[in-house]
Amino acid sequence: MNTEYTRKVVEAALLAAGRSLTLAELSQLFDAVDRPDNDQLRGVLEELGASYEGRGIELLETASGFRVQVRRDVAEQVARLWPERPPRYSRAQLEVLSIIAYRQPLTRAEIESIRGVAVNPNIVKTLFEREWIRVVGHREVPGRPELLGTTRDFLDYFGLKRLDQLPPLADLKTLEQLDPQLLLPEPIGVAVDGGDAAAGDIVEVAVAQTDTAANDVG
Amino acid sequence: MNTEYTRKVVEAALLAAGRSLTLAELSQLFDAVDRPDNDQLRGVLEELGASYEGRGIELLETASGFRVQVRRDVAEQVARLWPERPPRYSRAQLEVLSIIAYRQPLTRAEIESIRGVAVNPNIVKTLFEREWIRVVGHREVPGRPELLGTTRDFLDYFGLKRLDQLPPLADLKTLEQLDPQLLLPEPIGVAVDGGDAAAGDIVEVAVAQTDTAANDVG
Amino acid sequence: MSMEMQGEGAVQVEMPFAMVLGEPLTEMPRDLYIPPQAMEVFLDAFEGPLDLLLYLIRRQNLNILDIPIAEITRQYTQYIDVMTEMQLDLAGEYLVMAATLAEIKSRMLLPRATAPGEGLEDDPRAELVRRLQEYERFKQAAQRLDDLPRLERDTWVASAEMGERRVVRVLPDITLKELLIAFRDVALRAEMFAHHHIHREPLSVRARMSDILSTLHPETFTEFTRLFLPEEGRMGVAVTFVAVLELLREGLLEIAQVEAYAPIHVRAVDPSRSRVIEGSATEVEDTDARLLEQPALEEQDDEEPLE
Repeated sequence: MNTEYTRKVVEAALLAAGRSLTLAELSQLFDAVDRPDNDQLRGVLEELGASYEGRGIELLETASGFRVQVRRDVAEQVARLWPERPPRYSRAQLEVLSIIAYRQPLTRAEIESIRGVAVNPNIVKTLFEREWIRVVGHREVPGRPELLGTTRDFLDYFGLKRLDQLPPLADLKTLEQLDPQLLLPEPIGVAVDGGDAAAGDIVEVAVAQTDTAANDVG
Repeated sequence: MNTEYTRKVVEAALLAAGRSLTLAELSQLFDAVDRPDNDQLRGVLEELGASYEGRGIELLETASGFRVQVRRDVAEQVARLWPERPPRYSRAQLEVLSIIAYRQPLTRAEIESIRGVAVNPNIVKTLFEREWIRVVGHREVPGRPELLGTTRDFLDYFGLKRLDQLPPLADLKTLEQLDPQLLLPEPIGVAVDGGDAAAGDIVEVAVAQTDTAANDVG
Repeated sequence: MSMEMQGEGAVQVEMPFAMVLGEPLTEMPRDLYIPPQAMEVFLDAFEGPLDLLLYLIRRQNLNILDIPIAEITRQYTQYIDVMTEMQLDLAGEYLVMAATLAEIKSRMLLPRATAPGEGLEDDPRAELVRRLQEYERFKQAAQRLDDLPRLERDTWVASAEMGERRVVRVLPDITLKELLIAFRDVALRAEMFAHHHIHREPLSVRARMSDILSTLHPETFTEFTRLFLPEEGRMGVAVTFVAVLELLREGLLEIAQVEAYAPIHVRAVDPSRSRVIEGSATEVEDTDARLLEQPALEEQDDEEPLE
């Protein structure tokens, strides 16, 4: 048996297989004439493992044989090869979360009454898992439903110090006027201080502008 | 940048991925603060490749990046890991593939004109299925026949980085070029326009030949 | 054409063409007689008329540029005749080539202008020679391509296992704006459809209600005054007081005072007074126990804005 050659074959086989190989499988790779016995194979594997000292990989013996695997101390960095696409929360999730934020403490039934539809248990579960909401008590009615409230993590996530930094509901009504993508044509600068009347004005302005543009063309 | 750490991560990533990784992909694994630039990465890869000297594996740059692969001199033995034999390609398949590789983009009819025989549709189909060739456009003649070209997978499969790494095509000789030689008493082996004997000289010629091939297409 | 090819003589490729009657057919027959069983295999071995012609030329160590067209045509047509006699399914291209060869042969017989420096262009063989050479280049290229080390046969991409891959779960991102828009929409809908109106309560009271509730335990009373943090100032105290009143109104809190001027105590409404399924009761206690750890954090939280 040529040790160096055996080591080359063993290393190549382990890495080509990308899985654990048993001593028997490794030994099958060799012709009878230069087939290493198990002790020799173990010796070669030991040398191979030692040669991985200080590298990104290591040799490991598991129940199903020997395998080469990525070292733990770089595994996390290597895991970035498989970035997961960040999922998105559904409309319903956002609504439930916002209701809890604004109307806490309240029960699921109360959320349902505000939204007018049943709340999917998974939605609440997700928010719990995210540690954005918590059970702050129980309402003393039959069934003792949980009262839900937001957490400090919730505030931290949105960069809020206190809950009352959220704008009051009255200001929310004009939110769409503050979001250029939602409604406004271009002039974000049009000072709108809220109210549906103002919104009506803007639509007219927009129409007028379009007319002007049309006239220019003609 | 800590070179040793970078090398560990790069090695681990290449082996964890089990495919070619580009410099960009490798660089993404690092936080901005200790992200190596491309020169540094290349340096690290070179070191890594050198460290595989005398081992069962080697580092290769192909069309889609860097990969670690089994060395050819142990391939025969490693192949015994898999009971099934590697796919073989017929002469016709290899001929069609070569013509597409060297003469792309070209139509089926042009392949047929070079080979002097109709192309079996199964041959082209197999090449498509392997994702070695693709439709790169259409020739603007009646019927708008498809123009075929090779893919990156093709280069990867044959361990090539770029098309011009394909072995050079032999020279074409015209009757005029060769005629004077014909007048001489014919010493066997003088009229050589390729072949292994001249292999050392071929490299320079190759560029010119590739140019010729390109001109032929146009 | 190449020395290598010439040296090999008639051998087309190194591997056996096929097995004929159990015998590997590694060489082309040297004469025109081909065992009938081998004829089909023989035909299959050629990639068309150009390939067959090349074979005939190579077999005689002829230079491709100086084909004795009469002789080659004779041999070629003999093969074609044999194939036709055997009623093998002969590709039409073979017959076209036979015609081409015949045409070249007849043109060769015609007298040609042989002025020095020209005339070679007019050689009737020129086009055939060009095609033969062109085909031969690719025949050679195919062989070289086949010789390149390739995946699945000569090499495999090395891979190592990741061990237990830590799942890095990416959580969805929300902007505050998205959240606000969601609530705005709900609120608008609720105003339109719901029977009750959404009160404009200061959020600080709502938040304080949650906080107070989570500090209280149904089994133990908490001293009323401990709900207040003097460092919050008058506004903080007022918010807490309104929150306590609101909790009281909603029946979430009970207040007890043993006698006049004695300390006031509050606690969450006692669950034992409600009919509760046992299983869920333990669950509730666990939750409450966990929640008891929260107030400290929340108090710190409240301090921050005052700094």
